[in-house]
Amino acid sequence: MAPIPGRPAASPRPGCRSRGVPGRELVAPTVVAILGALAYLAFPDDLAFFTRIIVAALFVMSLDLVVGYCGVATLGHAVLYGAGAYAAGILCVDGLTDPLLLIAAGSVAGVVAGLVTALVILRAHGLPQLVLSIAVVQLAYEAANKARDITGGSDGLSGISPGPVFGLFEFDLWGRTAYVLALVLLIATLVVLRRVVRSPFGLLCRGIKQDPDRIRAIGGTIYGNLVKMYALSGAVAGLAGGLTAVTTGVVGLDSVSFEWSAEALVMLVLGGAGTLYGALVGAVVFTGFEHYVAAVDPYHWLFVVGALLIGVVLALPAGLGSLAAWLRRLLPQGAP
Amino acid sequence: MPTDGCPAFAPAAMVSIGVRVVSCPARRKGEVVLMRSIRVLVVAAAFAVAIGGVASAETIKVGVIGPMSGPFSLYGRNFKLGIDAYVAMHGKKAGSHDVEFIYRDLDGPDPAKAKSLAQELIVKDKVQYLAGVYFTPNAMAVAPLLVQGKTPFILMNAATSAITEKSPYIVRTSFTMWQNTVPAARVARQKGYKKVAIAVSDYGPGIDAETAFRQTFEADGGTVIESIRMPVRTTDFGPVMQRIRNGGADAVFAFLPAGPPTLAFVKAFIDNGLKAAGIQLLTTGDVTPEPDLPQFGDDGIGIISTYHYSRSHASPENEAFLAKIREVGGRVEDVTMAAVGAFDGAHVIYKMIEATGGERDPEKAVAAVKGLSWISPRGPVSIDPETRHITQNVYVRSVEKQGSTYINKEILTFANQPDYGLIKAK
Amino acid sequence: MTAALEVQSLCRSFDGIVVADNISLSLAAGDRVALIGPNGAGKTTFVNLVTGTLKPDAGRILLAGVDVTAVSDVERVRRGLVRTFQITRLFPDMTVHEHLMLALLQRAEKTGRLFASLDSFKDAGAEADDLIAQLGLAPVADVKVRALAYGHQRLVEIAIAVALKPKVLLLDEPAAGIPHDEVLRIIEALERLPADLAILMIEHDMDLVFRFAERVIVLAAGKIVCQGTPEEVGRDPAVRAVYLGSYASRDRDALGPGPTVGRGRA
Amino acid sequence: MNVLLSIAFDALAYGMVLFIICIGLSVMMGLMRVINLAHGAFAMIGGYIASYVAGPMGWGYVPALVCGVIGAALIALPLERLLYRRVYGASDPLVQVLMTIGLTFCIIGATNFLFGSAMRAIPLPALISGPVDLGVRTVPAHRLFVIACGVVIASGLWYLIERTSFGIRLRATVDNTGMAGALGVRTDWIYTATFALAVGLAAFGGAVGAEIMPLDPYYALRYMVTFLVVVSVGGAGSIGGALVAALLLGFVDTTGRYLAPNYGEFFFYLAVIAIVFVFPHGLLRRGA
Repeated sequence: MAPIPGRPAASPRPGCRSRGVPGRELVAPTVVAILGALAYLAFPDDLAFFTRIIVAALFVMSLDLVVGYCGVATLGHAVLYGAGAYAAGILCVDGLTDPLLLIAAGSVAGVVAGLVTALVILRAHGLPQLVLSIAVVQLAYEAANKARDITGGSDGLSGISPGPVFGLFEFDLWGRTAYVLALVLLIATLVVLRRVVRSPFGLLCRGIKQDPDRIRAIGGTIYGNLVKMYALSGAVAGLAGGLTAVTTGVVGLDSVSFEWSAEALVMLVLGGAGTLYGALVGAVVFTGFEHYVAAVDPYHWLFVVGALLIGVVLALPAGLGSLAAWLRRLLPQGAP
Repeated sequence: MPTDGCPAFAPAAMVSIGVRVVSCPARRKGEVVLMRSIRVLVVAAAFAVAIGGVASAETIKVGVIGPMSGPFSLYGRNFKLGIDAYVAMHGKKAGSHDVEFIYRDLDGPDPAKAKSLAQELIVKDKVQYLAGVYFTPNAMAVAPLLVQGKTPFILMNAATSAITEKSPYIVRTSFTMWQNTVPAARVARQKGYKKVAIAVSDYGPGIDAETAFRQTFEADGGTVIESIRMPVRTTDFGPVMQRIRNGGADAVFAFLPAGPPTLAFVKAFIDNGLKAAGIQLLTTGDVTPEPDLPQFGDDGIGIISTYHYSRSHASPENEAFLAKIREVGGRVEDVTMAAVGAFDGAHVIYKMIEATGGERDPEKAVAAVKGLSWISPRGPVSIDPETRHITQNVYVRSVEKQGSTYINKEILTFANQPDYGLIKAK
Repeated sequence: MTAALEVQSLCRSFDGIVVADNISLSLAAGDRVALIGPNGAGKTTFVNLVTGTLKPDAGRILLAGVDVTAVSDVERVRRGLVRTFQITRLFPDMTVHEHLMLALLQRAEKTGRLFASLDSFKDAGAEADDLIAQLGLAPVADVKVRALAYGHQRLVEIAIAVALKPKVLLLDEPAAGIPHDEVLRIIEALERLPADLAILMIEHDMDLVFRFAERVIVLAAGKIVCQGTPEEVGRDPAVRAVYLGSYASRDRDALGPGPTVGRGRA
Repeated sequence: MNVLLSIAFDALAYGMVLFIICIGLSVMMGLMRVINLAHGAFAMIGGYIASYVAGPMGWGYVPALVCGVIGAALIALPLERLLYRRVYGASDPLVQVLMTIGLTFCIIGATNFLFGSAMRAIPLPALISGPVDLGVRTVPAHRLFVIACGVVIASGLWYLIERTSFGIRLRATVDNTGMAGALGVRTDWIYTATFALAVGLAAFGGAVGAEIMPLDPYYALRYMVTFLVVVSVGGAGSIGGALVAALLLGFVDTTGRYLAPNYGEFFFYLAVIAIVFVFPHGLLRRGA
């Protein structure tokens, strides 16, 4: 670059800066790995439930990529998830039994579904966009219901029995293999996504969310980049879908439903959109809360969950994740 | 010992029952890591010793999964009512063992959650039997766990024929769509209807009903002039009624899952003048569950339905059953087929426990109830040894007003009906 | 030598109201031109037409001799036509440094990079730090702009534009809304802009116009009513009439070399 | 021809119910800029109160409607003061989504607790129950009543908004709350009144439409999407837009269900996508 005339760049960098600390990216994945391992040891009987939480967390993170980082309004994200689940499930029923290949296939299907969804819903903004996304998910739901021969319709696609992971680890009754597989995928996804949201592309997407016209004024394009983010989001959602197909052995219409999309959005907003951390917290808190409250009072838990949501809005409008951020500020900073 | 399961893990399931006493409390505490490793050792030791499983006069747990909340909570509560009534009638003990029922809520079709709940019940709560389950996909998700978990599964509702084929450990005490629909087609022919229009909800059971009715009715020489699959979420049936009316049918056969759409469907049938035009409405009992009849009011009178249980079934067994329902705090007005499915399901479970002496032996348990027959509140029933599905009477009922209440009055009986769905498949 | 920016007979109307009436102008590299005019004269519309966010009904726009009338706004930016906004348009949840990184990486066409950490772009980081230091923003480099004083935000607007290394820069009221004593910092920043850059500044603050512009163009009702050196324009009776006519008594001394006159703007 | 008339009649009745319920939501979203997913829950409250008054209490149909409307508004007003006020015009609409979904859950839970999970009918008086033969076809008398209600409400609202001082203040507040406030309009009062009006209309629609959209505790979730779609297609805040959208979508839905019942949902949502593509800002607001 040509140096800009004038005074030399003299001003020293302010001391304590968040950027440029090496290894910081690995903190969150490490924490998740440790918590995951502790959960495995401490609650070996709850692994199936934890696996379900991890699937939800992956799905909510995927949603966060488009909602939290790009500002796209969608209540139809389950299309991406369901595509992954059905792709993995159908391939498995047709004889492909390697679980990792199945999950990869789910991820690819998620990308395709993401591209198709993006094509439709990025045509509008705000409320009309929300409505387009609802229309897309309802159409996908109906299509899956109609294609009974392939998807099993409302009876669900059953008979998915994947082989052992790496040919070594069978899916067992305790859900150990499933849990470890899910945890590893979660950590890997977290590492990759932390990278993405801190990349130039991530920065650009945050810009698009805050002011798309301003991005155009610095020469950035909107549509193409949003489509790209959708594809990435589809890869993660499809991964989650594929993972659920492989670990539960059944894919139901609920996986492409509006309800599942809406539930994910609730989890995301609950945890705090715009940070991967918030997505994780939201998924864990909502799923866990639902699980335990429903176990205590299966008849009226919905009321309690509703009250929780209202309470969070009134007390912590930025989501539960902001509570953690607030706590973190109280703690002494580790590295300079 | 089954050979098709995973041999490495199968014994461990029994072991877990054995060591349940050791393991239970202090689960949610923080310092558990050490405890865990100790427990792993204990399990490993017991693993080596207790291959045959441990049998003593301990509590046998049964996990019941059903819609305790949500739009279908009536049926989840019916599971509990039916089971409570059975326990009130026959005591807490099956043989020498106490039986404890553990309930889990699953409010809609969600196979992933179903599997995780079933897994939790087997692994964590150490249940010896699974039961309940309202929706087909949920049952399908549970099925693959049973062999590995050595757990028989008594299906108290989900009505798709194929479910019992998914695992040798499934026994069903409810009904199937085919079972209830074939008599509906027969009775339509007997009553002399030639041209029938079919209207069903567009999902698995609806399509089962459609196929069953069409095949039976056409085989008996009738004509299906029109077959409409209505989206499950539809509640405005005006257009459907108009279409049926324009088609010139003598009768309409309809299936919708119990819930708000059935009310709208019946109203639309009346209000669009189909009843006045002399068209007969013929349904499975799902459209006319007793708790909904007061909402239909006089409009509902004359609807003919075929079903395996009516609350007004006249038999000492049914009277005793309803008396027990009242005794355990239930309202007779809330009783549906799900309560009877659960009542008979509890009977099957008790028989299984008696036969196995409380041991976890699914083969023996299932074998013990194959061919079992008894008098249920719904009438004489038996478990078909081939399909492990319940064989029962299917009644033709007509909605009538009796005093101030509306009932499904039984007017004809098709005795000992099997699951035609599985017979067809074979 | 071809003009850096040439506008030929630009016309545009909304629902029959003419907002750009046959405007032609030309900027050579290094030019410092101010575009002034009363409220509603069509200045911002003109900027929008030139940048491509609005399509003209007639006329042509040439960048370095190439017709870009049919070229998208984004592409014009990539070809060196950059603007700033009258009302600050920044990303409230980004830090100053992030703004500059975004602009620098966009210029280098690296914003498509998914898996590279921002920290790995050392050159861009250093360049951003340089720019920040030059504009005196170093103390607030890692502050989110929503927490910045308005004057600082205006400086960030300018810094972004500079980071994009434009050939033609359209400054839409760079000093709007900031206290008069802070205008000096803006002026300083503007004076340090590369000498070969063609700049068209839309401004109300006559102090700024007189210090900055070599040439002034006056726009009224979508038409160029006069142009020349600041002094010539200041003396032109047509200009006085335009301003007095539309402003009545409010900005009577609008064109005098006195203190701020932009105070009338909401 | 006969078929067409037949469809048109059913479509009109269905569209009118949609309109009555959705118009309140449309005004609320236009004015308060709040995505109120709990709107269906208020319609449901109205329906339940009406069913209770007409059923167990036996007061008759008209008092039931009145009680439903007033009761729902009385329940909603404290909620407006305590909850909605905090999220009007929130910078992040997702916060509104979260809160109103939470509220919907609570209302469903409470309804389930109070009335049980079984569905509820509102007994109709003889005058508007049963079939009526119009010559061309037999129609349910109740639907004629619904259509009449829709016409009355649409014209009443038009009068209220175009011809009364409340309407003038309302429109001013919709256009520019700050300016209206500066001109001496008590905007917070306008908000409260509009909220009550919106809830009242929803409750009326819920009660009157109970034959077409039957009541059960999950009503609030079941129709949430439909209402949102109608408002969005019509353009938030536009009465004419909501009317056109409700009738148009009612027509598409009904036609689809008559001509190709097996693919009913496809028609509806494909139409929604097409309309949003062509009119991204609502049916009656071209371009912009």
